[in-house]
Amino acid sequence: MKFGTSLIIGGALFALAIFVGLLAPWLAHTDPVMDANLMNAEEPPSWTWWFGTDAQGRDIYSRVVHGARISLTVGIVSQLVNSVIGVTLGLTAGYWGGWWDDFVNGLTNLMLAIPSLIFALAIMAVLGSGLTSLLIALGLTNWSFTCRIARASTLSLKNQGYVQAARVLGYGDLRIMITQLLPNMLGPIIVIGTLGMGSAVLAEAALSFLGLGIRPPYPSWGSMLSEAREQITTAPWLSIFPGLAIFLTVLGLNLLGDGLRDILDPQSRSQRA
Amino acid sequence: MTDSPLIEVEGLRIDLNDRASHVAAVEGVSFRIDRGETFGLVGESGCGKSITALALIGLLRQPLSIGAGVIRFEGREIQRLPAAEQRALRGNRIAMIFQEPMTALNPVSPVGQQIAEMFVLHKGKNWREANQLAVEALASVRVPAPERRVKDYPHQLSGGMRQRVMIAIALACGPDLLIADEPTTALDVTVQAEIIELMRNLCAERGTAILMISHDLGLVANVCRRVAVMYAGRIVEERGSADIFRACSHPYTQGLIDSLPRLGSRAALGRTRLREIAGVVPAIADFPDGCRFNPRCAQATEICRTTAPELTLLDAGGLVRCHHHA
Amino acid sequence: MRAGWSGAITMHEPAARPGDDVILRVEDLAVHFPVGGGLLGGGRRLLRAVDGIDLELKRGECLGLVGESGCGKSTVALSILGLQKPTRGRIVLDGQVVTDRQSVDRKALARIVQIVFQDPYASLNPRQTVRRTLEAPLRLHGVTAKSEIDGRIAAMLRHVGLRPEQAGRYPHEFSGGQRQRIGIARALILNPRIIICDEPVSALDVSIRAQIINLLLELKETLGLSYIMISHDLGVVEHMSDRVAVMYLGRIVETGDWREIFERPAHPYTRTLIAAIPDPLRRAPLATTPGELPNPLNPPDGCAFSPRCLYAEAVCHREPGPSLETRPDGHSVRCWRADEIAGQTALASTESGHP
Amino acid sequence: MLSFVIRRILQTIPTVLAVVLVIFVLFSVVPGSIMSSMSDDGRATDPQIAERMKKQLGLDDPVYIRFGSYIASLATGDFGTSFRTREPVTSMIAKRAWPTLQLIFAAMTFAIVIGVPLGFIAALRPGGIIDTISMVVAVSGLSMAKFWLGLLLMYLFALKLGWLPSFGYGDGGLRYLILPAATLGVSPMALLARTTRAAVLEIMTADFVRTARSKGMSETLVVKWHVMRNALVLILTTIGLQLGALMGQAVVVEKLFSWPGIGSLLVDSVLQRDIPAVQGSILVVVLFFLTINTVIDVLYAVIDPRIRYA
Repeated sequence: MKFGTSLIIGGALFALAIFVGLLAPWLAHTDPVMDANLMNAEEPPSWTWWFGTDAQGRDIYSRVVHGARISLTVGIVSQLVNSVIGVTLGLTAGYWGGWWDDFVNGLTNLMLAIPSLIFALAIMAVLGSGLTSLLIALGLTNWSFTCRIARASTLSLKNQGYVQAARVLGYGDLRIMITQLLPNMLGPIIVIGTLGMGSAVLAEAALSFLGLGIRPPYPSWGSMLSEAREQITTAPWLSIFPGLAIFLTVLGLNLLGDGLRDILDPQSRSQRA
Repeated sequence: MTDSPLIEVEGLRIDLNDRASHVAAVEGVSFRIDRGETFGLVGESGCGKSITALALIGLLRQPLSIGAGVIRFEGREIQRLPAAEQRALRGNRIAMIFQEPMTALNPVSPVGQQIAEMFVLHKGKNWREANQLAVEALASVRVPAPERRVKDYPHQLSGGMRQRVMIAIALACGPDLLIADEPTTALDVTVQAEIIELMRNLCAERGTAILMISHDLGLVANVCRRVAVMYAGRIVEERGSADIFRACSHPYTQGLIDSLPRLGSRAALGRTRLREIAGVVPAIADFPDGCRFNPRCAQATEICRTTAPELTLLDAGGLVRCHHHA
Repeated sequence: MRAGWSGAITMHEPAARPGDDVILRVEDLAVHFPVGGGLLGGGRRLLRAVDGIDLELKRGECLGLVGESGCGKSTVALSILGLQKPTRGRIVLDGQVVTDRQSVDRKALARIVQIVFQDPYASLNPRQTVRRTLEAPLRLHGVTAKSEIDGRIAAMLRHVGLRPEQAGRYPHEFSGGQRQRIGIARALILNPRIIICDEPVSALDVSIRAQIINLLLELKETLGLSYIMISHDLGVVEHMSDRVAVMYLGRIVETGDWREIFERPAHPYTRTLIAAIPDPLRRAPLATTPGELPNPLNPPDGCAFSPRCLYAEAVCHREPGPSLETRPDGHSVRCWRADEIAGQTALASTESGHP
Repeated sequence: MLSFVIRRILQTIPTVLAVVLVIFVLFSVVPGSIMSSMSDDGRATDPQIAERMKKQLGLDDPVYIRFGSYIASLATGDFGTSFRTREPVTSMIAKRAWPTLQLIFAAMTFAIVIGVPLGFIAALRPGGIIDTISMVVAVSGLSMAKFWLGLLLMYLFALKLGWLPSFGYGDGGLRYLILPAATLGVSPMALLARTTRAAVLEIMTADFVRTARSKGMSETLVVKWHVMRNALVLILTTIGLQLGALMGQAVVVEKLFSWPGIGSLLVDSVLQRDIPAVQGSILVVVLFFLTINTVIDVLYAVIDPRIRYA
């Protein structure tokens, strides 16, 4: 793909998702939860029902539009939490070294050893379903990659002349970390954060699909798909549109991340997980 | 032996193709190297000496390409040869060693195998014979216990040992020309001395010509019979190395010689303020009009700013590209 | 245009100043790193990066510190700067012992000793303007008045040959030589007494080196600085130093007045280093030394240089090098056979050698 | 080499212990979690019954004693007894281990067989048509929710075309494996294609590749002798990381296709609050992941001498 193309397409898709999420109440035709009407059950897509209706006669278009709010909230907030945890741990571990570094390394290995979706699932099992539990479960389980990158950047940056010079000039550790190290590792961190948002959106959908995230009747894309699964033969549109929404949002974030990587972090194109 | 030189470069131009624009990183470079001769190419980073070498061995990669000029090896134009014949020359007749002996060797392959490849590629040996020859090659560059060392990986060797391995690879097939691109820049002086002597002796024994590329005029003058000085993509002076420190003609060469404190000069002359060359080395896209050295030259006049000087033959031998040459 | 081509200006050759006060004293400094170990990692071994060295730096003096890479000269620098905790020994800076306290007062240290780094590209924060690079340390050290900050930054930039209006630019807008000037300005902004120059010109274009060397020498005179000049380029060391210390494998093997070291090198290693420099005026074989720098984890028995030494005898392979023996002229050597070799050197230097 | 293997195995022990601790804390110490989880949907349980169950399960003991006995029983291979089926968790997991392994290895094979060559071909002509198409496919594959993709595949190949069974394990035959494995394999395939491409592109600019060319090698030989092995190091890393992620994704895919593996056991147990079964399943997943990673690290050392001698 040409340089910049992915940045533009990705940025546009993500902006569209944000726009839909912010303006959901105005864009939706009906109330996503309350406007059930069995008279309109399982209508295929038409001019009246853009994306069709479900078994209870609710407008899928309106539900998909409202679903954007939940998906984006989960994606953005949980990834912010992950980034903050990962950067804080990685930066301090790389800078101070010693037992703290060993400890953070152990913690990272532990987090990597438990597949993050399963970890999140376990936390959801304990906390119960709901948006807050989702934010906690996803915000605490996906920081290990950020942490590794932050630690690796710190290790390579800390022997750079300007960081050494800052120490020689009498800067305190905290000041060095904030003014010298952090600004110079922000590129890769932002890239990982963008890609991580995509993973969080997918994870939210998966958990809701399994019945552990957002519970019906609230319109999360994952929970909609969960409900739609039973009607895949009779009403395939129920599956298509929420899934498409997830796909486009995550695609946007992934393309945006790739595009940003080309600009912010040209060296590490090979690493991605 | 014969009049025809081993390698002859005429009017070489190397283009840097950058999307819309393309600029000449190297322009009008001509020189010749005879059989068994030692020739040095000196200049600062960005002057085009390394890419000139890469052009000789046919390793220029995008965004760099040969824009004009001819490179003749034993009278044959290299660029005109079919790809397979070019490859048969590469490594076999023209070999090259690089600056960074750490990254120039494949980290996941034993050094013996990396030498043996040469015999498989060019001498039609099978791997067993090639591995045997690799031990001999390693012994010839005076690596102790070569039969054990062939199994070592590059990271197990010191910088000096790695550069010996590089020399063993380069000289494996007995090439006619060895291109050495800053072969000792990454090494300590004592190791540098050993590598240089090794290279010099082996090439002298086998009649291999050397094209040595370096930023260190002193080193090149010591190793080579003739020296060409490059500045901003052009050769500005070419001389016998015996003359260049005594009586150079180009202000840039003079500047290079004067700007470095030479060992023993303080003891002999007292501490003098070093002569500076003002200004900075221009980037490829910003080469000035006229003589490319004119913004930094104390002797520059109007003609230097408008007209590019030609290479002129000096009475005392040698070539210089300066309107006001001494 | 700075400094043109017109004739060489002979600079002030400082006369020997005996009894000058010592601004930095390093006593029996050792830095050992444990290597390996850990779970099943086999035996833990000690890397003796610096193994008991003594140094003195006088006010206004430039001390050259030379040796091959891995000899420990950078570790010495880091210890003096308070960035590396010594295993043993003391460092006395301007009358204060800085190694005895539990934690070094980095701010106080910062006002005495600073460093100029080798690589002008990695030594400036790419996300800070020159102004911020110079302003932050001033603020940190209690200079808050804007006018004073601006004044000091402008003065400092002029000192190092830059224009004050360039302060708003980022490092990538400068050439290598200019960046090194910024690095020097940063080192000087707190008015320190001592500058450690760690290979200050070896990463620069050849035609730029003279500018920086001249600048460093000028600043030393005008600001009354003392330098520790770390370099592997003996030409630069000879040009800049008043005294020279030669390190080999964590120890100082020879120290003395620059003229003594370069004209009458007493230690075989020093002689090796000097002989290895190619002579540009002659196409002649370079003097080579057999073997390589030994692995500091596994140093040879006896004198550390003995496996490579042309003069080594039984005693050299058996006994560790003698303690540094100081002659009346201040020239000290750590070699069993120094006196015999000195005799030969005198003979050899009349036959050949550098002009 | 042997000492490297032993060291590597010993290094995983603290991680295993830490995982056990985390699982224990999560389900046995977090206040009220176990009791509230014993009732459906958080409705109040009869206090007397609750009290009796607490006694029976030893929940009155101090935490460290409970942890000790938990570890002790784990050490003997006893994962406890399922709350729901009253069956030993060990045997429940044993029954489901094989289908999960089948699924994961099938998915990984699919990913490697398609992803790695795709990445290689893409890298040989960067910016070309194949490169562009395969990278568009790759980024799309990464952006799809697995269960959505599974639903679409199920709809198309099972319900519309009728080529393959729509769900279930059936007789364990290959026909039943294809759809779930393909669904699960898409994202590692996409990632492998991208990693391989990036690795090859990066290595092609390395200094030692220039050395190889200076020896007079053809591009084919350069790739064969010098690029492949180095690329493998980077590809292996991705495979190792992806196997872990695959265990997570397997939960969703198994549930969607009603595949009788550990993943669907985990989801069912979570939904039914069957704590011992949840703990056991997670532990087995982690052990599997750690085993795989140890194997990968050993393979690493075989390929890359720098690691072996480090």
